[in-house]
Amino acid sequence: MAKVRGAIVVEIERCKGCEICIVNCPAHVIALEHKVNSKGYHFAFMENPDACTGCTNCAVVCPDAVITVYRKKFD
Amino acid sequence: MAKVRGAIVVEIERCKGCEICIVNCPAHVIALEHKVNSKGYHFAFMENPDACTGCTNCAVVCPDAVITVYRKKFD
Amino acid sequence: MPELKLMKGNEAIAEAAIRAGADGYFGYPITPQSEILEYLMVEDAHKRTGMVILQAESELAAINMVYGAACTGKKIMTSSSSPGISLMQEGISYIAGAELPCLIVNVVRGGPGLGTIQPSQADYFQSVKGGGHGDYRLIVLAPASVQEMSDFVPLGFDLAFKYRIPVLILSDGVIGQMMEKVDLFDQVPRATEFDQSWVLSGKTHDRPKNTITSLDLEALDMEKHNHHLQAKYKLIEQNEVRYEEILCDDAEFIFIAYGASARICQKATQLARDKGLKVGLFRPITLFPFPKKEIFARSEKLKAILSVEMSAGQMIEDIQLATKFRVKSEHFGRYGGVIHSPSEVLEAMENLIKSCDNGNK
Amino acid sequence: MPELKLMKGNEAIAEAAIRAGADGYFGYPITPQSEILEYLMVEDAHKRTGMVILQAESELAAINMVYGAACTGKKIMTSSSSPGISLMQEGISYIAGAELPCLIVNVVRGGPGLGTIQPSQADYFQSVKGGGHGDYRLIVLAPASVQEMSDFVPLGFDLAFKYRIPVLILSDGVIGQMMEKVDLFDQVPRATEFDQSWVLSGKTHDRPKNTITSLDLEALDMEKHNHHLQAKYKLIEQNEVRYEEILCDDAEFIFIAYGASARICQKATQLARDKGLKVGLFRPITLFPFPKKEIFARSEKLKAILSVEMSAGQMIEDIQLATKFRVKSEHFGRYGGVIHSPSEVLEAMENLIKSCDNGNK
Amino acid sequence: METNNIISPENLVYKKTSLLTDKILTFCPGCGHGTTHRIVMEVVDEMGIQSEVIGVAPVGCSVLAYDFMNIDMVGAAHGRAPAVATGIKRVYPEKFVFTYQGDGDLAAIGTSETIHACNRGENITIVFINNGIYGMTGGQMAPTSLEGMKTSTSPYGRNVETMGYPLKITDLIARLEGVYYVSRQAVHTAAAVRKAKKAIRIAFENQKLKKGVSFVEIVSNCNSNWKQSPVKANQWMEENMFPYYPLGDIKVGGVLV
Amino acid sequence: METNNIISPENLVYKKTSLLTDKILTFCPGCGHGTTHRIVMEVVDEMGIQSEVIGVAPVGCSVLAYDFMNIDMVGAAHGRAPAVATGIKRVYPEKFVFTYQGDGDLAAIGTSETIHACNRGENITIVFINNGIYGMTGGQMAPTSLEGMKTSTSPYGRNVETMGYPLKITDLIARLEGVYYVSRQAVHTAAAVRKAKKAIRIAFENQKLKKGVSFVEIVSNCNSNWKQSPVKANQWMEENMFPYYPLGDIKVGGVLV
Amino acid sequence: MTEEIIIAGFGGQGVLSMGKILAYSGMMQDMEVSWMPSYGPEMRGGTANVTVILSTDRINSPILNEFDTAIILNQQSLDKFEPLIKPGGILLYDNSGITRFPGRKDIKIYCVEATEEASRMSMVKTFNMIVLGAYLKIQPFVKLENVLKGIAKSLPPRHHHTIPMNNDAIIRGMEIVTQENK
Amino acid sequence: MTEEIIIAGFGGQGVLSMGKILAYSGMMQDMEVSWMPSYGPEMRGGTANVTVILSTDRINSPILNEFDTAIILNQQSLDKFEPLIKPGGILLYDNSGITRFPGRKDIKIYCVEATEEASRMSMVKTFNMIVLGAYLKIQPFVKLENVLKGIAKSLPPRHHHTIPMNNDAIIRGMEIVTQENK
Ligand SMILES: Cc1ncc(C[n+]2csc(CCOP(=O)(O)OP(=O)(O)O)c2C)c(N)n1
Ligand SMILES: Cc1ncc(C[n+]2csc(CCOP(=O)(O)OP(=O)(O)O)c2C)c(N)n1
Ligand code: SF4
Ligand code: SF4
Ligand code: SF4
Ligand code: SF4
Ligand code: SF4
Ligand code: SF4
Ligand SMILES: [Mg+2]
Ligand SMILES: [Mg+2]
Repeated sequence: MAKVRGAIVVEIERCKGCEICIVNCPAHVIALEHKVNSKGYHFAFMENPDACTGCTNCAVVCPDAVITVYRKKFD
Repeated sequence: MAKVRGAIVVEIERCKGCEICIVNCPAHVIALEHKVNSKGYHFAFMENPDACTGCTNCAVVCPDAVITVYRKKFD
Repeated sequence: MPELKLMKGNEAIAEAAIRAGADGYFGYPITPQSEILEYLMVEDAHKRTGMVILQAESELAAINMVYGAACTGKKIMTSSSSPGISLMQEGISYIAGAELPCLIVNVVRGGPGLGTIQPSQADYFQSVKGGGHGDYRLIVLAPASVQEMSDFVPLGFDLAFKYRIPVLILSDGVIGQMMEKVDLFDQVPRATEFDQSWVLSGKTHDRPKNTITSLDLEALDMEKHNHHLQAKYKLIEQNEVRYEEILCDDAEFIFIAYGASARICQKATQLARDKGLKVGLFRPITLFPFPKKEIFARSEKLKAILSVEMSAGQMIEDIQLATKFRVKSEHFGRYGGVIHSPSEVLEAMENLIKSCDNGNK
Repeated sequence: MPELKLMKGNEAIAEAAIRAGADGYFGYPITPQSEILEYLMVEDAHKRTGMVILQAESELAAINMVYGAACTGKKIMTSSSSPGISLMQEGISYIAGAELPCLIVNVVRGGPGLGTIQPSQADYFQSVKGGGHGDYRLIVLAPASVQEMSDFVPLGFDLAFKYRIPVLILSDGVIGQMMEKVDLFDQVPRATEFDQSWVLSGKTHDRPKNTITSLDLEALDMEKHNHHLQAKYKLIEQNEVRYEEILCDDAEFIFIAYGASARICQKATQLARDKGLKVGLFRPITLFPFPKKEIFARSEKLKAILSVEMSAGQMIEDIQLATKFRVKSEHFGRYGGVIHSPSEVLEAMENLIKSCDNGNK
Repeated sequence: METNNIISPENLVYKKTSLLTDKILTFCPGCGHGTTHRIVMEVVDEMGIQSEVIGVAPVGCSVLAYDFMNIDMVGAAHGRAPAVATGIKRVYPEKFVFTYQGDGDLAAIGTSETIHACNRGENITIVFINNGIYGMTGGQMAPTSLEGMKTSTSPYGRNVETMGYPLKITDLIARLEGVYYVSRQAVHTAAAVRKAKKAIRIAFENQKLKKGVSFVEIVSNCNSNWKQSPVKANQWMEENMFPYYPLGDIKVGGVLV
Repeated sequence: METNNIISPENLVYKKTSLLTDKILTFCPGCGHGTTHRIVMEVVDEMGIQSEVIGVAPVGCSVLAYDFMNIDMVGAAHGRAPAVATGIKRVYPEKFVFTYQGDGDLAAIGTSETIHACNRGENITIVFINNGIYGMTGGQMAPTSLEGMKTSTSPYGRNVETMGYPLKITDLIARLEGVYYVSRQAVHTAAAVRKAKKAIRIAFENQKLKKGVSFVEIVSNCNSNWKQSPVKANQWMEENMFPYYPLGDIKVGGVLV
Repeated sequence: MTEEIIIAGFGGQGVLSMGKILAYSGMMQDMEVSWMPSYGPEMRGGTANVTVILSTDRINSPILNEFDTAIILNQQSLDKFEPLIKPGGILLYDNSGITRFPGRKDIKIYCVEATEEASRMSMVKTFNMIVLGAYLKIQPFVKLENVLKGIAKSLPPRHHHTIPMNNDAIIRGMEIVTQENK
Repeated sequence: MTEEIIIAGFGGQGVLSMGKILAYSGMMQDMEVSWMPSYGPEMRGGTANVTVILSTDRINSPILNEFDTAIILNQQSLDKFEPLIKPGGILLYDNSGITRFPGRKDIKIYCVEATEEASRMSMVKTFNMIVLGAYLKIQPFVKLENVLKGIAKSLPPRHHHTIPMNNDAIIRGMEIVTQENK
């Protein structure tokens, strides 16, 4: 069976740390960084990258259009 | 059986000759005068006074509050 | 081939709008100018030229429809009378701030409040000083004949587009309701293609998006925008002053009057001349820009000025600012819907002349 | 027992309204004055005094609620900022025409249009010349401190009822948003019984019905009403002029400024005096009636006047009408939401002084 | 003659209420405004509340209502009567407050004030004269003008594609929670007048009970601008207006019927 | 690492549409305005109509929409967007015109313009963000604020007796004949966003078909003024807003569902 | 030549359209013309008047306070406008409903029993044309043919069939007008 | 005595309330005070500043263009306000996020590592009180007891339990402030 793996890229400087992506990720991939960006926001990152399926939920729901999603099939 | 007879008084100077009372009189009592009042309106009068039952329809429907109605029972 | 017609001022405005190739009219009925909308509907302007006519649900809606339609760079107009124009003040301030061209017609009636539907000129301050908030100006044209009701429509559009500014035709119940002969200009085709760079027409690949707004959250940017507006108003004051003089050359006393009052003063001038009085008439055609310099230049040669308006005295302030009080100036006018007669106006002038003869100038 | 509080100007107005025994407030949120409505709600003014507070659906609704409530002879007010006040122009003209007392607060922001939310004084013309249609005036009070934001509420109501006229408190974003100490006056009981003969309270057998309207279909009657209004405005011009002078006695140059600009000019005056310049400050407190005579009386002794407003120059016209150009007068001001600093203002004055020293007065 | 015999104070069965002044109404012959003015005043008279009523006149043909109604009254700006009534009622909650408005006034320029006063459930009565036209200004199209109706601003008939649909504002209002009673009536026949008066009575009684908005629409003629005789106009109204604006109660006791 | 392996152009499945500019949105963290801006632009992008779209921004937190949406746009006065859109659409009937409005803008000050543009059946799209509050001005009560809701002008909770009822403006609008499509959606979950986007797509497609008004309400949070974290705010919204403003289609193809 | 006319009567008597026809007729003869109505809300029963000026020169004020000719159709208007006729001017009035008759000695006074004549001819609608005919008889500034052209101009095409009727009424008016003070 | 202060930083850093507390404190000591904020739409992430004046005399302009003291909490504000400090005046700044440091020689420059200290104390919310403490150390115009009264005045009663915490933060700020150019 083909396995699907995903990955996201967060545009750190635009992220406002709202956590909406976090609660919307079915695979619990995302968390907020302890560091802050130049605007003072903790920003999202893949805490658990291996779980990402590239479902795009996080990106679709992100209010600041911060997330780019990639997906690849591995046979 | 007691007979009910009515009569109306039209305030001539206020009447605008709209004929609304005429079409609302069930007894066909009212008509417009050939003469006009000082405003130039033909005004309503009892053309057929004996038919009046004093039902007040004409007064109730008169847009200019022109008609006073009297009614009397005759035994 | 000139077409001569007998028309009401209101009808002339409407017909001129069609002929000037106006693209849209949005308005709400109010006496004494409802004929403008009615004429456009009866004439089926849309069929004649494609001009869009819409009866709005209110003046507030109408002026904001104008704001929207004017964003596309098309020729858009509205009309109303005093209370309706008051309701448009926010919108007018927006249009001025966003620098949109459009034509607004006010056929003034007596105020304040619901007032009366009879003619008046008491919306002068509102028109020339800005009845809405902020530092802005409109170009204000004051027609004094049905002919000018027609002519000032294309003129108004020209000025509106030249300066990207709302132009107000400040008329009154006399000029709006009276019929005179009008020499109608030929139909100008609607310019349905617009290449102005600033208009909203859909962002194409070859240009950046266009934005129309009167907002700037940054005060310094807003100030810059205001400087730009003020510079534009200066330019307009330099270039666009219009006025008419009647028998002013040798006059020692002049009426200054616009619109219907100017017509009445013209008769009074004639009556005065018949009596041998050296009276003339100066008629501002643009109220903003006000012919300040022109009046100032004449003031030294005059013994007195009588400002005649159907108001409690509004233009008189601009006259005094123009003359710098170098010559006596007074106001005469009936108001609240009453129209002064030629003989009343003449009498007021004769009294002024007497007071000058008796005392110092 | 005076109660000293640190408050925003907006809060002071609201608290003063409660204490002045106001009966009703109707308003719609807009920066920079939303604190007025918010304060009244948080304070639960209704519980404290029975004062009615209602957030209207718009400024248009608010001013017409004021119109209705004011018909009952009670103390009614509203507040807004520039665009909202523009929307009220029709209603204000009605209230003025119907001669109803009420209090309107404008905490001015930068315009035109949506502009900016920063402080401005560019609604001067609208306030004093009548932004609405017709010949009418408001009494216009210009507070220059949080204390005056409080004090002018009862004063405004007094004047409004004395003359049956709408009173406008013309403030700005500086005075509305800044905090200062306020000495709060004691609670005045609401006068829930009204015996004014003109109010709507229900027609009883012992008096004819009362009618409140601004309409008269007969132009001659409307003119009579207008004469009555003009006579009232004259009376107000005679009796109600208010102003403050600072270091004017020996001054050769004065600032004329109101509201926030007056505060800034006060600092500039002090800086000028520190430099040995004979500068003073004349602060009109009533903008209508404008202290014309007072300024005229001083103008002969002065070398020049600098009018300072956060606008492109509006009050300067009233100053020139007052001085009759007997003394040089100029305008300085930042605008569109920018606040001039004391040193900018001082510099403008120094330039003016220089230009006078170089040339003729 | 018997007639003279009958015309005598003790036989009086109907006369004009004293709550109408003696001024001659300025309406055109046969206009329903006059009838409606009268029945509103009859209700006030019969309830004995003259001294507690404050009325709000609109801008429209009924702009002079205060000249005819013998009560304390104010003339509102065009469309703003519900806001004006709100202002009065809020500071004078014990008084009876009503507005009297035309369809241009209430359903065009005053839409927002109408909807919001109704939504707030202001404890007032609204009498709404729907004659499908702007009477006072000479017969322009109103929001309520019927499809195809000829008016001075729809001289070739109202084209719903470009001019919008006849607006059933009353039905919208009935759906607002603040509204307790809504009824649509007419005054062109004696029976209709009696019903309409009952509706107006209910509307005022509700106010005493602090029920919120009571709203009575009167479908009426504007014979002058419809360019018909009064009697013909009423017929036209029955045939054309009533099918689109059917008479009857729409909301009673806070419940849609 | 596999991740770097995946992040490569050929594997791209989602990225910000180029119809959003690169300016950082000025909304608070977690605000639904941003999401809605994006999906509107995605629809325009996917339909390939950028060069035919003219947008109307309101006064409210979305006042700067024109800074973020990479299309021709105008900022309307508070509440007047439907009139502005009418003006544009009437003179440019072939363009796609939409308004984007908050609840204060659309349902308070702009009620009249909203109702009448809808009643006229203007062939436009209205996107309506209902966050139950005036976001931009600091959290005052809106017509849509829930009963008991605390705002800066209802600090002790909205009292429907004095402040009126939460206004379901969308349901009123759905009853107007000029209105063809009405849907209420949300953007707080990925599933909701996908649905909302579909609704917006339909709303724009209808315009191509000249169907009249298409109206999409987005029930959204204003976490800042609700004084909750974004995630909490969305929960509160589900629990409190949705029961009163239930999601789903309200009118489809001109027929109420 | 300048003729300054006031026409005044009840609303609905055709005052404004009589003025309009006069103005049109003048225009047909290349005169300068102006027509200035009193206007009011559409309520019946009020008075209406219109000022018409016909002139070979440019017209200045459309608003006048004295007139060469007054055409008067009811009592109120008679009371108001009789004093405003220039000495030597003309007053033409319909005597129906008039109780206080004109009395000035320094003007020429004409009467036309147009109301009666119209009902005699059973052509109530042409009442104003009878009056117009009377005026044309007294002051023949405009030619009848131009008046008929003026009528055609001021009537919508669907009413053009009434032109002959109007023509008759005008002629009748010319016939029945009488001068009262010679 | 007159002290003219600007406090500037990001929105949300407590700039306005710090100013408010200072103003209240001054009032407690019978000083004249004024507090003038920059105000903006409720959008996060912008800058905020407030001008506070404490004086024994009547205050004229609440708007100033130079200051005795500037309390600066981010880079943008530092860039903007450093030049506006009067010669001999005071600059107090928090160094977190600062990359271009102050360089004037004619003023006294103090630094307080408040951001760091606040997160060290795990009391992010009292960040601004640490800064305030630093200021009070340098310019002891108002007494600590009055500041605490000021805090009580400016906090709603339900937050009064935080007063001790604020007190601690102020004291900490007094301890950690250092002068950079002596
Ligand atoms: C702000 C404003 N706009 C327009 C008008 C003009 N106006 C007066 S009444 C009216 C319409 C009246 O129609 P309606 O409300 O239906 O009343 P009706 O006369 O038919 O009874 C209009 C448009 C006005 N007085 N004020
Ligand atoms: C005429 C006018 N009145 C008031 C305002 C102030 N104002 C700006 S936005 C707004 C309300 C915004 O609320 P909403 O429409 O719900 O948008 P949100 O910010 O919640 O998205 C108000 C009252 C204004 N700009 N103009
Ligand atoms: S939803 Fe977007 S802005 Fe919010 S935390 Fe996630 S990536 Fe950042
Ligand atoms: S793409 Fe799906 S699985 Fe991957 S982080 Fe986003 S929501 Fe989670
Ligand atoms: S209804 Fe009244 S006004 Fe009409 S004709 Fe009869 S009495 Fe006269
Ligand atoms: S009272 Fe009845 S019967 Fe008598 S006239 Fe009137 S309607 Fe006819
Ligand atoms: S115009 Fe119409 S509504 Fe007005 S009074 Fe005449 S008939 Fe009635
Ligand atoms: S204030 Fe509310 S609506 Fe506005 S951006 Fe912030 S969260 Fe969004
Ligand atoms: Mg109507
Ligand atoms: Mg909102």
